[in-house]
Amino acid sequence: MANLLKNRETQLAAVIVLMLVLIAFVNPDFIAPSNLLSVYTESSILIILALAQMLVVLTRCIDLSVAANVALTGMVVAMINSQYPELTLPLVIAAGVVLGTLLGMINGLMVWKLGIPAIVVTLGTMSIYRGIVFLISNGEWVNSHEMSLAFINTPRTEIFGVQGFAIISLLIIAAIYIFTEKRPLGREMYAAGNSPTAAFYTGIDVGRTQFWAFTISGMLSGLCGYLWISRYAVAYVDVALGFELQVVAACVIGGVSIMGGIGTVLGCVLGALFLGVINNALPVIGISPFWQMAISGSVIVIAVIANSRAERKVGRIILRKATLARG
Amino acid sequence: MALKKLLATAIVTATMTTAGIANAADTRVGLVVKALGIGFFEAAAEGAQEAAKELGDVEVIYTGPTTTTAEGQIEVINSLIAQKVDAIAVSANDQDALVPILKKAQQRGIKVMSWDSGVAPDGRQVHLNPSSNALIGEMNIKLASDAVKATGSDSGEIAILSATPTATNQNIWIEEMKKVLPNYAGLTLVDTVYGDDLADKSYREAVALMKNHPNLKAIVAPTTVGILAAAQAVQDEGKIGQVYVTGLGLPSELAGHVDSGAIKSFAIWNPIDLGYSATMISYNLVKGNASDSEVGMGRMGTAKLDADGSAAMAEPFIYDASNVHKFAEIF
Amino acid sequence: MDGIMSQTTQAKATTGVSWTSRFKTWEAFLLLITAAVFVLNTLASPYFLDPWNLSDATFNFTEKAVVALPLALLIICREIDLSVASIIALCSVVMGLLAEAGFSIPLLVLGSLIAGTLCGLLNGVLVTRFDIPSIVVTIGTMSLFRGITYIILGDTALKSYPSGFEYFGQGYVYWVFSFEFVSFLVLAAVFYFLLHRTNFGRRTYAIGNNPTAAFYSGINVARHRLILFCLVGLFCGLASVMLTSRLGSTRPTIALGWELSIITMVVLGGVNILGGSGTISGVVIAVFLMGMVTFGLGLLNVPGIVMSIIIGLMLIAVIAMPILLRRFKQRRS
Amino acid sequence: MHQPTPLLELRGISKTFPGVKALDNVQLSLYPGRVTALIGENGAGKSTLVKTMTGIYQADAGDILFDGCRVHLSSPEDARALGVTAIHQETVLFDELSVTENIFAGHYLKKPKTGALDWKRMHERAREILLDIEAPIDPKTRLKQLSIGQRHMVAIARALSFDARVVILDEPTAALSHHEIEELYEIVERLKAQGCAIMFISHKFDEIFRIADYFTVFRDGQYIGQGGIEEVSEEELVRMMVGRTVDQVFPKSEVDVGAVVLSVKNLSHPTEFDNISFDLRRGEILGFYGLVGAGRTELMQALFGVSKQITGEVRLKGKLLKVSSPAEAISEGIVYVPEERQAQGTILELPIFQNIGLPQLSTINSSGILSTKAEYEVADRYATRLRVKAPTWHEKVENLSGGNQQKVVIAKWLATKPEVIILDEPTKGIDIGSKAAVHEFMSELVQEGLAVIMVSSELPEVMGMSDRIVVMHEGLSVAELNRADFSAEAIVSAATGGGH
Repeated sequence: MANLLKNRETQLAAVIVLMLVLIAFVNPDFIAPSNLLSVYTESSILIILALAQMLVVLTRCIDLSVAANVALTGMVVAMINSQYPELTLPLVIAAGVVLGTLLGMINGLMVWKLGIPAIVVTLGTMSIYRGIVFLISNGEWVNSHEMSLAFINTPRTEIFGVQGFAIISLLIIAAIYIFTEKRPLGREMYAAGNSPTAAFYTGIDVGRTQFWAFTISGMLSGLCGYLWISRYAVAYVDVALGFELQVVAACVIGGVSIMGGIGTVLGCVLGALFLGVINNALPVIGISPFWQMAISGSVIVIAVIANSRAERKVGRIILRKATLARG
Repeated sequence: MALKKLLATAIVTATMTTAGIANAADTRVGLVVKALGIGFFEAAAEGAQEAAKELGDVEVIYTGPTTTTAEGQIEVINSLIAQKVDAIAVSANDQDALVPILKKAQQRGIKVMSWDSGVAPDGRQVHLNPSSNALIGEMNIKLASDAVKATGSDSGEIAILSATPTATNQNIWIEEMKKVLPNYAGLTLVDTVYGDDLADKSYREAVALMKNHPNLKAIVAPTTVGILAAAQAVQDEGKIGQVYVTGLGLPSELAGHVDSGAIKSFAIWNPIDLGYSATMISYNLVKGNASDSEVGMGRMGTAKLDADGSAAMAEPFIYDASNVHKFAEIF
Repeated sequence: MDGIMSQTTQAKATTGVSWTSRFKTWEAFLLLITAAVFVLNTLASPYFLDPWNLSDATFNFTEKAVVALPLALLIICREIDLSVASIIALCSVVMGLLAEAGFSIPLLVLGSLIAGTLCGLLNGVLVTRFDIPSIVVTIGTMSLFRGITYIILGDTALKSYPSGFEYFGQGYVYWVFSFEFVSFLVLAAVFYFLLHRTNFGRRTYAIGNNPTAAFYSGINVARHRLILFCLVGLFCGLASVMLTSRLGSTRPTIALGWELSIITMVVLGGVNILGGSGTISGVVIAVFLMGMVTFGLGLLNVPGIVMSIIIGLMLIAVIAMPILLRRFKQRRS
Repeated sequence: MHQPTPLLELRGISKTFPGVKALDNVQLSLYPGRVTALIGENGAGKSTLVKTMTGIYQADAGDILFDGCRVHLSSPEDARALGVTAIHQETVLFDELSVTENIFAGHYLKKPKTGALDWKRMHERAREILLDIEAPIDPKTRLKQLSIGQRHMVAIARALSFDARVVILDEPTAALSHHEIEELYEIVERLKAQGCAIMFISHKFDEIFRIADYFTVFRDGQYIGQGGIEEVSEEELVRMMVGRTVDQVFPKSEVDVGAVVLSVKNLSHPTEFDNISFDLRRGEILGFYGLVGAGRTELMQALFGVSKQITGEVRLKGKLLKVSSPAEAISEGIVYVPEERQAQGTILELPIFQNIGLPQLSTINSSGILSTKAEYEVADRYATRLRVKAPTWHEKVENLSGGNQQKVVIAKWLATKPEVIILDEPTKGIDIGSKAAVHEFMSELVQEGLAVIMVSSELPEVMGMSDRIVVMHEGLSVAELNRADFSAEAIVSAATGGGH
């Protein structure tokens, strides 16, 4: 029990619950189950991208190009849909996912094969991918009436009152959980990030795990490209502008260590939900929109301080006395 | 040296895409917009080309920054000054920050005007409002009133969803709206929120408006991104028929939402006309065909300048289910 | 020789050897590209080779370049600051408020410099006291600082700057040489001296290459990094003076998104993002290179977003080139 | 003696690193069911050979034969596929992962149909293996919660989790207690019985004579000889190892021991060491002996101001010291040559003269402006005195051999004119020539009146060079012996917890 209380995920969940209680004082409707569900639905894309980012960060890299990837794949699927409305939706989505995967692979290859630091690679591809959105669209928008109804409405379909967006994110959470807990590649990402040297000694190719982390990140970004466009029913160059920082922030708040090797699916999801609740609650409880940015900034700072205290390296315990005292 | 090759290719491509430069026209007008890739401005550029064709000896350089920042516009204006264009017509991201650079342009003998979103009088000779600000303000409130009526009641709550808190024209219009609001007894303005012209933020703000004000009848969004996102939000929240979205938007972007019923009616001036007029005014400024009180706008007639050098182009036009599809083809 | 190369050293080995031997190659390489761009620009546009136009063009990058100088030192020291643009904004607000209260120009400048330094100090304290990676800290403070400007300004602007204040961003020292540009050149010289000719610079390299060994050699690593964070903040304050003076007004969106172009300048200048190597001359050349590419393309009215593709490609290509060349050489030998 | 056919055979293996020929045409044979001891000084190339055999390094030349067939080991996986497994000198494990995962990383057990990881089976198997080696560790614990000895047992468990045919033990007992060492011997016997070929690397001759069947000797990266362990004496082995007789190795000079310089009373740390007291006199070399992880390094780092949370009292020449950073320790006259030379001692990317100048930049360049000339002169004086071998002092430290790197570290500290110099494993991993030079230099230093503390895991070194020895075990000072009372048995028994 004491262990559970010390657990970072429990603490974060407690903070979120506390926050909801406080919000409920101002606006009781906010914690109505239907509204909480819609807050979750609204956070779906952030959750998926945060999980993708977590895999990359686990391997000691960072992917700043996710938002640009979302914009590019989103524009491409929107353009395909508006030009060929008769094309079946699964095919359109598949095109987005494949393109996103390829974009992720480009990042991954440069990190793996050329050994360029991930931050430099993705800083570059971030500009390039977003620039390509402009080139292919010629700066023009794809508007809702140019998209097919199936394209816009499929993720909105409700199953037992839950929207497709939420269901997809739940499936992705489950998939990433299985991947990180049950799949060798998932475990190797933890190992590679925790100690690249030890990983090498155990026969794990660190660069390869990084490549796959970027690939999965790209794949999920591609999926989110479609989700984003159908959610807001418009595609343009500045889609998801600056979203990469929110995604990284969600990971950081969720306890994913930027130094690699540490982070859980649950923590990451909670981190994204935390930001999701703040984003959705501030306008509702009537805090001036001008305060939003400062509040989320402070939250990030506080979260990293809290995490760093929790993570603080415990010295190698040599003394038996100390061992006993701790046990 | 792949890089050099790359650069060379890039520059060659760039030269080809802007091949117009080579045909040295007599008068060159730099049409600077808030940011590239916004439908409204693309349409305005079309109008500018129309004017150039009509005049014959005019070349229009359509340009703008990547994002709606003043610094980006300054950079763009800098390169226009370097190219020694004859006139600059700008829709400003910031009415004050552009003043120094535009002053410099004027010192170098370039005629400067602003259109759509204005620059402080120090920085330009003429400002062309798409319509008079008062008219736009009133139009928006009238639309809101219509929307409230469409829900079947005479009175009700309305809210404003704006773009960035710093957008010049938005703020002026909101002020004008507040001025005429007392004339509409049934309307109560309950909130003003900002979506920063980002689809996701505007969407969230619109959802929050509906949650916070269960009796809300209309959302007025005098910005093309905002109105789009709000309409989507109304639809997603299942509030069609209870809450109507209105404001300023482009027929091509909003046709779908008019069909869905989230938008009853909205207004916009014709951006093609606006671009056309701005180009005509610039041309007349260069040629010295302007007085302190008026300047010609070709087929759009003559603009009457007030003491500040501001003029209004025309009245905004209202679009609804009856005409939106016809105009959606155009802009 | 010991074990395999760690991730860091592996990447370090690929981006360069050391700053001394690099001087012969990296700077020369950059200079060559810069010269090529210069020639191409001259050929491509008749307006390029004009002293006033070139002088005007410097305004587009000088303020960023002023921040790039101390940031280069910080990155060499294995830290990073993503909050620089937000600090510039916050400093601008401080100046705007002081101006509103009727303070004189020297006090405005002083206010901005102090505000910047304090922001840097906050970053530095968070990084060194709590031992948190600076990239995470500054992602947070980036929102925090910018958020404060929104809280203070909301939808209003500050523009009651006293007359004479415009000199910092618009004035000329001599002929076409603006105050901004001359200041940058002087500061570049100062930073060259600081990094390459003083104890401080030597310690910066030592920490960047091996913080543990530097600490064991009696260098106060935490304090050194703290000073560098403050220095970056101070120069953000200075850049803010120039930018605010050039714009003549302050809004919360001022300098939005600058952090990435500033970091791009530094990395393009051959500073290893993982720390340990880099030179001021490289950064200065990269500043000119970027300035010239964007100005040249601007003269051809290439949209900014297309330029950003080119800058992005350049960034990756310039980093990848030495690695590919070395591979190629190894394969042949 | 009849020899079976070797299971693993290395022929003519060479491996060169920039500037160093680590292995030069060496050979080695390992036989099934037999233990072969690989003997050589630090720097003889043993670790490089281990890495070559486990696919971490690829040899520049030579053949590896497994069961008589030529094999190419291009990655650790290749080696593992053949059943070649090693327990490395330094445990390379994952702090944040569970014990089970440390054992199975890279060769996870999977469910046959889905290919999903079978944690249940892995935990069970891990528990079995750990029980087998009598290491009472819960397989679900995170590694960072374990002690050094326990980590070592995990590393051994990892090696045993493979279907091992060749097991390499690289100094496996350095961090183990008495009991654990006995346990290890049993494991080795069991592996022998299973027909594994075992390579055993150790410095301890009693161990070698106890469990090895054959021996192979390397010196300076070259093959010197091999044979059956019964056919050789300890003296012969030592001669093969060092190329000369033993008593020449330690140039311990007689120095008059002076007044107390450093006095430590009841120094304690919450987790690393407890209640340590000792005095250090002018002209004295005080040795600290103990197993890896006994708390010696932590104690020295505390004296140097690296560790915080220290209680107790440290006096330098009677003056109470409160150092909270290396900078303060250096200015008081205490300097520390760390064990991790490359990670802590030098900045490899910087030239020699800059490394030497680093701790006293502000003294050399009092104006804050670099004077390369002044710096170079200081470096020249001390590097010359320590006979650092390099073309110029502009050479980067990374291009030097281990021994010369160590000399640079010592030169760096001498230039600060210290009162007390602490040397932590000063001859670890350096060649025999440099080793002797460092020892000679230590003697010179004490003659000049310095006080020296030397931490060492090498019994001959600590016995050869020290005036007194403090033995540490699990963070406690368990014995203090004067030179007259030195005996290997007493020291080792105290260090492995035998005295309790």
